[in-house]
Amino acid sequence: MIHFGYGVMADATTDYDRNDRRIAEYLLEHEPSVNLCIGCGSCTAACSTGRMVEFNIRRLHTLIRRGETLKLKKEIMKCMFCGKCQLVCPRGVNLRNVILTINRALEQTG
Amino acid sequence: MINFNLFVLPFFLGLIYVVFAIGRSWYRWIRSLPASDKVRLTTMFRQPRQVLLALGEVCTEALLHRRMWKRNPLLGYMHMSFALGWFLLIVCGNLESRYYSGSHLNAPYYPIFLKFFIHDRLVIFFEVFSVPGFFRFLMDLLLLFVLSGLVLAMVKRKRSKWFGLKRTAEFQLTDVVSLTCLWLIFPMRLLAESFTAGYYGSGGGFLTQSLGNLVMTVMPFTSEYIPYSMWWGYSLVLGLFFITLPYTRYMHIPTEVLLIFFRHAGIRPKKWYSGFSDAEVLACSRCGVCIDVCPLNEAGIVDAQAVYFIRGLRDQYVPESVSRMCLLCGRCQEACPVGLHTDSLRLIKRRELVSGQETDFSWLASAAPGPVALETRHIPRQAEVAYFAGCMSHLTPAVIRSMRRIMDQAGINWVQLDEDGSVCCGRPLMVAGKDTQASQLMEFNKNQVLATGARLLVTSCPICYRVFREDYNLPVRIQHHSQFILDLVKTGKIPLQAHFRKVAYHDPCDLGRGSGVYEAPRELLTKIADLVEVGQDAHNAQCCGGSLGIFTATQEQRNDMAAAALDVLLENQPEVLATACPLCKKTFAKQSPVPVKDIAELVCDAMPNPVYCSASGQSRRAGSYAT
Amino acid sequence: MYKNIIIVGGGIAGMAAAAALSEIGMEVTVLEREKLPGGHVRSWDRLFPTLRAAKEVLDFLNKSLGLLTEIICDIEVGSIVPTPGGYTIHCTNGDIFTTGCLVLATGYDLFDARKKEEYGFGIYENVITSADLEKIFREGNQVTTCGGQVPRRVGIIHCVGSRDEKVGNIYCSKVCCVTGVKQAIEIRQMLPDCEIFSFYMDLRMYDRHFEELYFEAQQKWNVNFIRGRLSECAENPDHSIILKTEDTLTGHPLKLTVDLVVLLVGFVPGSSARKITGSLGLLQGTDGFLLPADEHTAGNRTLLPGVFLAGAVKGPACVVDTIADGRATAVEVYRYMKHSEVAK
Amino acid sequence: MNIGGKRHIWKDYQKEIAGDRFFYVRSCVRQNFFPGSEKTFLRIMKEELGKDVFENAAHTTCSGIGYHSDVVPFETTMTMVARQFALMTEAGYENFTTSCITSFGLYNEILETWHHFPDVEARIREHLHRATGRTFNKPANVSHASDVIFKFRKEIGAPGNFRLVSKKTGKPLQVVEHIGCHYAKMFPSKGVGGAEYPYVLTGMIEEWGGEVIDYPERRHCCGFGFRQYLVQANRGYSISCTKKKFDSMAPYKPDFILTNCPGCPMFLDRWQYALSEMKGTTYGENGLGIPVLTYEELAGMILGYDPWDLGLQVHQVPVEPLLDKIGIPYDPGRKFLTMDGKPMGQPLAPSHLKFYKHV
Repeated sequence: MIHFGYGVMADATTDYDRNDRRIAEYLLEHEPSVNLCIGCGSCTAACSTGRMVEFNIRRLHTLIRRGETLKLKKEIMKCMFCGKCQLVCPRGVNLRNVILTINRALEQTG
Repeated sequence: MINFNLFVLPFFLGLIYVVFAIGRSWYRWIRSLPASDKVRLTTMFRQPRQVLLALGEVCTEALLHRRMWKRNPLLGYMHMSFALGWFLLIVCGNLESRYYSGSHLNAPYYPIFLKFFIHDRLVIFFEVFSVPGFFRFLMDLLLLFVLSGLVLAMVKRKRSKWFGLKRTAEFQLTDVVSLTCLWLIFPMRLLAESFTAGYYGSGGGFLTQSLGNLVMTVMPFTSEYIPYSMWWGYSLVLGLFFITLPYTRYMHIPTEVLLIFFRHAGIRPKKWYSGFSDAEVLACSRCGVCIDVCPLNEAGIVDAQAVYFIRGLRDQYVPESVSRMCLLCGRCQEACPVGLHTDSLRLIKRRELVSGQETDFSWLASAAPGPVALETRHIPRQAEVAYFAGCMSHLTPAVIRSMRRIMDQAGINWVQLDEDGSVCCGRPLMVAGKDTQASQLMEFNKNQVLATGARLLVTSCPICYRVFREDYNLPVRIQHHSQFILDLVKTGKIPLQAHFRKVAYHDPCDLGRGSGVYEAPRELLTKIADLVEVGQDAHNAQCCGGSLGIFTATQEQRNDMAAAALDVLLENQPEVLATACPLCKKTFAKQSPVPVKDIAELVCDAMPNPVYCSASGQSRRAGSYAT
Repeated sequence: MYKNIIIVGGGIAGMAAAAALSEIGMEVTVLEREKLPGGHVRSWDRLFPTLRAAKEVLDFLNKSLGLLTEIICDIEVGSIVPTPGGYTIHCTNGDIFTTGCLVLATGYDLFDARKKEEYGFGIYENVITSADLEKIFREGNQVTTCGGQVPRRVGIIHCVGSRDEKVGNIYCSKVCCVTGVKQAIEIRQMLPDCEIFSFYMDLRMYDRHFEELYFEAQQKWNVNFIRGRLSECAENPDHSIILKTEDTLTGHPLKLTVDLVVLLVGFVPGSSARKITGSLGLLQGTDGFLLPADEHTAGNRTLLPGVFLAGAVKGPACVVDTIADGRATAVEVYRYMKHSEVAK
Repeated sequence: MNIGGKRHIWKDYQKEIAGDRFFYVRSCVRQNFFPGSEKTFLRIMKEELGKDVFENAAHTTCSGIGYHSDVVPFETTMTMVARQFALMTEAGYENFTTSCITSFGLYNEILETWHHFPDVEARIREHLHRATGRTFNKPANVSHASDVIFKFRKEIGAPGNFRLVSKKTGKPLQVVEHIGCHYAKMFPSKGVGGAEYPYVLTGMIEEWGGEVIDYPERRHCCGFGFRQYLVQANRGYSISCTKKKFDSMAPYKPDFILTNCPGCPMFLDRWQYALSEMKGTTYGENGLGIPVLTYEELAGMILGYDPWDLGLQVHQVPVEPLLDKIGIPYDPGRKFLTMDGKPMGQPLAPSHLKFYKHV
């Protein structure tokens, strides 16, 4: 192998067909309200944690549904569970249980 | 003569088995208690007073079923007739057998089947004042007593409403077997004794002899095998009942006794499953009282109530969703005739569920405004009162604004800890079972409070209030704002002018049942309003349905619970619905036809000239009020 | 009492106008290009948001036409020429009609999805339009891929030919959003194991029960809504289609293979309206649809005396609004006839 | 795939291509990359078709490479292009034909700019006049050399010439056509067949008997992208793009790739080597890579020109398997000989991408 000083880069595209969607499937099965999200961002705007540190719950569970879970484990640990997100959600997404369910899914998928 | 017959064996073996099984369970539970609890237990047994008290409770609860009586007399009578009646049958039968045998020590089956062995002495009805006659009368009376309970139990299956129960617990197969045996025991005894008395023409009391004579008249029989076979039947159902008992809800009978001793020894539920939890789980009689009081019914959720959850614990299978399907409102705990800590059991299970999960709040150090940052924000180091609004209060800004006005009006030197938004108090994590993780948040908030130098911490959110009190170990006084404002009013620091008509007060779960604060908000409200009666209030108040304790309820289910709670609250047409929790307020507000206001808002509205506070804590006039 | 009103176009707007006019005693002639009246609605299977059969609505309109309405089908208007006191209508088959009162209810055309070249309609067999899907539903056929297989994944593409400067249409076609949601539900009803992915820019659930339908699609039918406009389609060797879009809610480009793509084609100004506009000198909006005399206060009149507009000739409209608009036109016609000299 | 649908779109993108009297401008880089191509174009035009193709040695770069690398301002570029037009005008020609795709795109971009902003054109005329004293007419027709070959594809593929058909199986060869980004992506109407389904190379392949592969990443850039390659820190982008294309086309088993841009064949050819050295992966049959041709080279092959005269020996990916498939004769011994018949030396064998061994 020759070292060229550069190399093939990872594709930034979400490849839905190839991504591992086990966490998404577990989440959708056990907390189907996540399907009701309309991406309004109320949850993230209200979030006690997101106010202080980079943590976007809306984006996080959207990414999960697309099978993008690379940074998930690190991110999800920041949640304080205060429940403000759930209180402002216009669609009644059960966000605290979303987090618990993701945690469980992470345990199960290893 | 030898008082033995083969038919006693089923009973006898069953009895040996059940005694062994109960003994084994008790041994295991006691062994698995934490060491400190074992010490408590042994200490208690050195104090006769405690033992007597415990025994007293065993009598009032396990035999007389006092709490059941309080709930519904018919229900109480039914339970009492079984428990007390059977107990007395055993005691009196034993005495009776001693009379006959002349000995204090008899085989255990002898008193039970006494009428099989003794039927040769002629005692006629009016000889009740003789010793055997008295016993025969008494034993028949007790049998009748138990049978009356049995009739009620049968009626209850069809007409549970007469017993104050809208719903009853669903049965499992083992329960059905055991229940059938239990129900058959006393009719079998009646038949065996009656047929024997009829066959021999003597030996029965007013009930059994009359019934026996009647049978002989209606369909005379000559074979002694007919009553004999009935003794077999009696023994069999008894034996079967004993053998199945450890595996059915009837295990609650012996377990409750032990549990009462545990409680009198000062043993309390722990964070993790222990022998005490086992005793609580097995002490559940599945009477179903908790089903009716559970707000989940209003949302059509019928499989997550405490009785089912506890049954699941016993069967070692609780679906994750059921563990999380509980408001933790404490209503079932309040109503439980056995006094089980239903919420604690639920939390123990939740802790187990998340035990492997981690959280990372290291960002707190860098991102959140810590105590050091407080300094740089020019917040006075010596404040009288540290005010912690809570996460939820940030969604009800009227509460925060009112609190600021009230404190300014009272001339208090205060500081708001979470002006830019809160670091959560930690209780929401704890109700998810993440106690250890919550401690990081608690540590942060604790430092925040200490940094202010305040000696009083006031919070607007009962959830925060509860955790500050129970788990923070803060060296400062902690008040919910209803208590705090009441003190201000009492000391004349805030004058109240306006008076509102017809206000209904809703007890937030974490403030009322959770923290025992029922009176302060009521006393405060009566100073500014006419309180209307609420059908179910205080200890029995309905949860608003917005609880953070529940995870798996859908929004529609929450709405249904809120609607049901509102129905009760608005029964007497209040003009305003008052509460003392931002979460209750927000939950009710979206459905309530009348305005929903926090106590602080009402007080603020009642003040003659509200001081308008500025938006930020720094520039408010706190300094000028410093005493 | 008044006679000789001509309605050009026998779609639902023309039918509703004719029914209302004949009910108040006016004689109406409807000229329809196709063999049967009903317009585009004849091609639809079920209507949003209630999923009732389109045929029921047409049957209702047909029944309500009344005795005073004459419908001439299979006739195409070539030009309309103003004459003193009225208008002469020249049909392509040589027939000539004269009238003092004319209602233009010529409707709209569906956007030709081939113009959105990068979506591959007409090139990739597994790319179809929402109209094609309606046809499948209406004929009671199974939704299949070009190879006859049951699709496991279907992509529904919103805003095809609408809100797109690149095809010259910057306006919104209004009904495609809810049509997409309706069709997603219908596919799920037909194929419970089929996953649906809807690619949208906004979901404009503007009318009553629309949002509820959207909610139902998410809650009950688990339709996946992905916010992002489709950039391009490409074909796999097995004829499945790769969709490329940005998932704007995650900020990542997204690549997804589906077995079937449904393009929600929007409204474009009708070709027949364009012809007539030329000969009559009616005003068009920047979107190419005809303009009424005043959008707020005279929404069914034109600046020409005795010429009225009904329905989607004025721009995208749903069935409910189109029928209401047809009836509103009838009122305008009645007022005009009553006050003008034409009334004799 | 419904070819009828494509024909429908191609109908909308018909463009006028001049038939004779071409003012031909070469590319800055092609003579280094694929030295035989431009020579072959002139040979075909003059010898086979008998056309008038004029070249002016005073012609310079259009500066497109600098423009697209953000180092030459647009004003400068426009002035340089104006000078090319002046050369054309002075030579008495009005059909402008470029060898380079980027030049082609740039000429169109400038002409469109001038069309919409006549004041800009006036200013550029002023600049040119002040700098060189020259004036110019705008060309009547701007075409890319591939347009011209496309126009004469029938003549080139005349009966008796080679066809893109496997000699062994008689089946059409499977061809990937790759169009330079600047050909029609900016102005779809300026390219034959438009931007989505360009027809310029497809038309040649179809005419000469091959079949075109429509693979998912056909629209994707070859990876050159000017700054992506020219700035070394960005080269990861460049090679990632190329890899994406190859991964996408590989399942279709193309026999070769046809291109019409200076950069594309260079990168599609050379990056196959770089990828094999980086990742150990090769594409095409037997680890020999997928041959990449320019349209002039292909036209020359069809016409039966000696492959070594076309310059096919400087390709990284060996073309011999393709020549064998079609049945084009060649002398392997002449591959690495100078024009004097002396050995010119041979490249070292790569670790993964195989050398072709003639049997």
